[in-house]
Amino acid sequence: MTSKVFKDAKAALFDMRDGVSVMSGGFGLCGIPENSILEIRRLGIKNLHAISNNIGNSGRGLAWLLKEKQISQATCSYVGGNPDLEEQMLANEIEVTLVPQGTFSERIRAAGMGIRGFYTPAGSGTEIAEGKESRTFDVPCLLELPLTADFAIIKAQKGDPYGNLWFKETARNFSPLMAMAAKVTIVEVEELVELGEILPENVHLPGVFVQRIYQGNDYENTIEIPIFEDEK
Amino acid sequence: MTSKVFKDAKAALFDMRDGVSVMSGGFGLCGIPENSILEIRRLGIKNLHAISNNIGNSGRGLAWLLKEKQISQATCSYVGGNPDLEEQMLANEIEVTLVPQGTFSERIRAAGMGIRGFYTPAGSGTEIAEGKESRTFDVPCLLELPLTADFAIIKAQKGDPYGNLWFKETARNFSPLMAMAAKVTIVEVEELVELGEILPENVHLPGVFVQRIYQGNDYENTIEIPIFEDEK
Amino acid sequence: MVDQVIDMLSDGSSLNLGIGIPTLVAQRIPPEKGIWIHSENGVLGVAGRPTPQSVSATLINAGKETISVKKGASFFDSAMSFGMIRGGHIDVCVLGGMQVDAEGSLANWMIPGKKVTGMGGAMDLVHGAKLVIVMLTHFSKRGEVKLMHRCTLPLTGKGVVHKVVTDLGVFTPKGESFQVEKLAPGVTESQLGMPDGLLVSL
Amino acid sequence: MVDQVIDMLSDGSSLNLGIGIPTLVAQRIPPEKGIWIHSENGVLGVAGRPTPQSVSATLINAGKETISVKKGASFFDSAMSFGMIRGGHIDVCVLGGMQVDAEGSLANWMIPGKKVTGMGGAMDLVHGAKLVIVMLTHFSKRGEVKLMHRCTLPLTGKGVVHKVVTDLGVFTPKGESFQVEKLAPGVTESQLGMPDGLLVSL
Repeated sequence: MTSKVFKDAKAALFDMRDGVSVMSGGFGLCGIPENSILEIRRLGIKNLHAISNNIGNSGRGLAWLLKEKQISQATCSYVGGNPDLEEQMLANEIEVTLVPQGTFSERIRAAGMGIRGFYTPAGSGTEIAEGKESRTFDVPCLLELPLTADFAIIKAQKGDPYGNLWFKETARNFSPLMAMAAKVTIVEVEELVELGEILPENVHLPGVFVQRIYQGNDYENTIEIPIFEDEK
Repeated sequence: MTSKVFKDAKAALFDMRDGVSVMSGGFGLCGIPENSILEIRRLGIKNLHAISNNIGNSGRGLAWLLKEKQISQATCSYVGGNPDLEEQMLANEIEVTLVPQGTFSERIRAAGMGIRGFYTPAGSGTEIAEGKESRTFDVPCLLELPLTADFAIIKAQKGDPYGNLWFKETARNFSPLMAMAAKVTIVEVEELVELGEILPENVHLPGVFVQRIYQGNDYENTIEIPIFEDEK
Repeated sequence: MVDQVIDMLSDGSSLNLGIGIPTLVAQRIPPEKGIWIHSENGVLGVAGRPTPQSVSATLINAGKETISVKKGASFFDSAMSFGMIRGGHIDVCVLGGMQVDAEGSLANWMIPGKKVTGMGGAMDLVHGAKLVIVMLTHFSKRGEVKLMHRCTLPLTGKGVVHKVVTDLGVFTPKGESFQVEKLAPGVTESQLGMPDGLLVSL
Repeated sequence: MVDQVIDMLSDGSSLNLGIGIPTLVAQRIPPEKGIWIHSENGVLGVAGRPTPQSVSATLINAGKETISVKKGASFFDSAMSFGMIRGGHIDVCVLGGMQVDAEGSLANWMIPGKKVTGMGGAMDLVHGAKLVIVMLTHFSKRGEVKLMHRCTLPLTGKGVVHKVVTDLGVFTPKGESFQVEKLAPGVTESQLGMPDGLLVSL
């Protein structure tokens, strides 16, 4: 039986090519797939369509790829705190599509769960509504469609060889949704554990959604804005 | 601060009245809210609209209320294995709406998550499609609307005073979805635990969806179809 | 019949088994194939049956029968469970049926005026799996062949079935006819009870 | 300003705090009110700040600042997190803003040709909470009043705001005007810089 376990990022990203769409988990720098992003930089893959809430932040994460001009198209909800993205946006070097964050998450979930479209109030009566079908239920809503990708690169705290995942604290965010939505989901973990080590009830993402998994290393786990109790 | 913790089913169901709609968790008899159902029987509430996958089974669960003719309307996906329901259906004593199970779950989730409608392929080209809007995406789909209720009665293995819940094995099924969807969610638990006892990452349903919780007792936890390894 | 279905499963694939005849498949799958069995009530990784010691009232399959799970199993709610199917993450789905037709439509949830069991999860299960197999006895108790040009009973799904496995053979719905893929040992096409034109020979 | 917002919170209620000024509210809520703070990146039960010993890179709020959580907190994915808001389960939502108008519309995500931060979660956050409060300084740095008849910047949400809290007072959008609910100590209506007709007196 073919195993889903790969040696490292290099082995797991063997078929990533110029022009693919890639969902990347994480909120700011919290829970980002550092190893996979660095491997994409090393591979020099160009013309990527990156789908991620922030497309990196504070010069790190997907911003490593922005700096190398590897991303030509971005779908995200927030640009603030990402000077690399802002700069390329203003210079028209990158095509950015902004999506309200709740719609962004739900569109990704919809792709994973086979929902072909849904109605949400978010964005109705705003610029975001332009070109979209709107319809009034109890309130005016917009029809939103699933958002999928060729690959998802995500990070989990724990994962087993089948791909069952467990996320720590707020590092979960978009990652399990993206894992469900992409054609090929590549997971890096802080801890590759034995099958059965994650209690079946506590699996955050069942392994059926995961195609490849590897033990990551050398994590920076950068804190963007450290504020401590003493400093209040 | 008002507490969500009630003494027992009697205390928690104080405002249930004739004619309300009630979602009831469980698949067959697995994970059903036994105490709350028995309390509804004791209260003699009539003319209920029950929303539950099976409306009881094998003469138990919501079938306790069917026997007393307390349910006048039922929304469910499956009638097999529930002779009480079948009998009343054929005698036209109860109005039954059958909903495909995946659509049933997703409609309940939609109500909880504020999604005003969604498109699914289930049921297209069948009798279920009659009177529904259909629309072709990659495949023909039906527009399905949220399903809500006045009350949800559900059971969890563990719950804390804020209403954070944890479900055992396959007893989870529709329960967390119903808890999200109903106006008032009443939870009974096998174990009422301290705040913080369920690891924040392993909470299956955040307490914000729960209005009342109580420690249940005298659970039957009936097994409908016991099959053992030896009997293979 | 069961072995024909097992032959169609790739190693490591995920599989949903419907209520009734399809559950027989579970018991015969060689463990070394590494199949992950999904049951739509919210479990992936169904194994065999429990012992009287290990049995749990909260551990059942969609047929409400007690089960056990293997290492690496997971539990989840019904929305996630049907999303796995609808989203195309379950490789193979095996359902029982009353009728199946050349168009790939299936009827298995009601006989008007006689019997209503409800569709349960069947209307969802027929959409999404990469391979949808219907497994049924070739003839009804009244001797009528269950493979027909167009189903006469209310449909569960329209044009959704990829393979039909009966006690007499394996068939592929082709729109106006069934392609014979395999016949059970000793069975000839004339025994299939299907009219000329509904069958495309092996 | 912060105290005005805290006054509007019922004991035990759930609260989402937007990035910027609203986060100031978190630090001043008396613990005995038992408020459950939600942050849309996936946590309910935000408490204070961590110590250098307890700080975790994976425990942040929507402003990417390190946080700690209280007993009974829970973590979840972003679809669940926004579902809590959209589904009406969060009682109060406090957002910052660039402009807010008498119709209850809010603008806070871009200045055409000058600045685009993106809407982040704001377009979702304005729909669903039982009470949507906008908290902003009454005047911009250039001295323009931020409460107006109709927003001139691109909207975040149309007709969604229930209360406006500024450093000068508390206001309710009424469609064509703002009802003055409260003024800060020593502040008179003439200091509000709002044209006649846009203000309905206390």
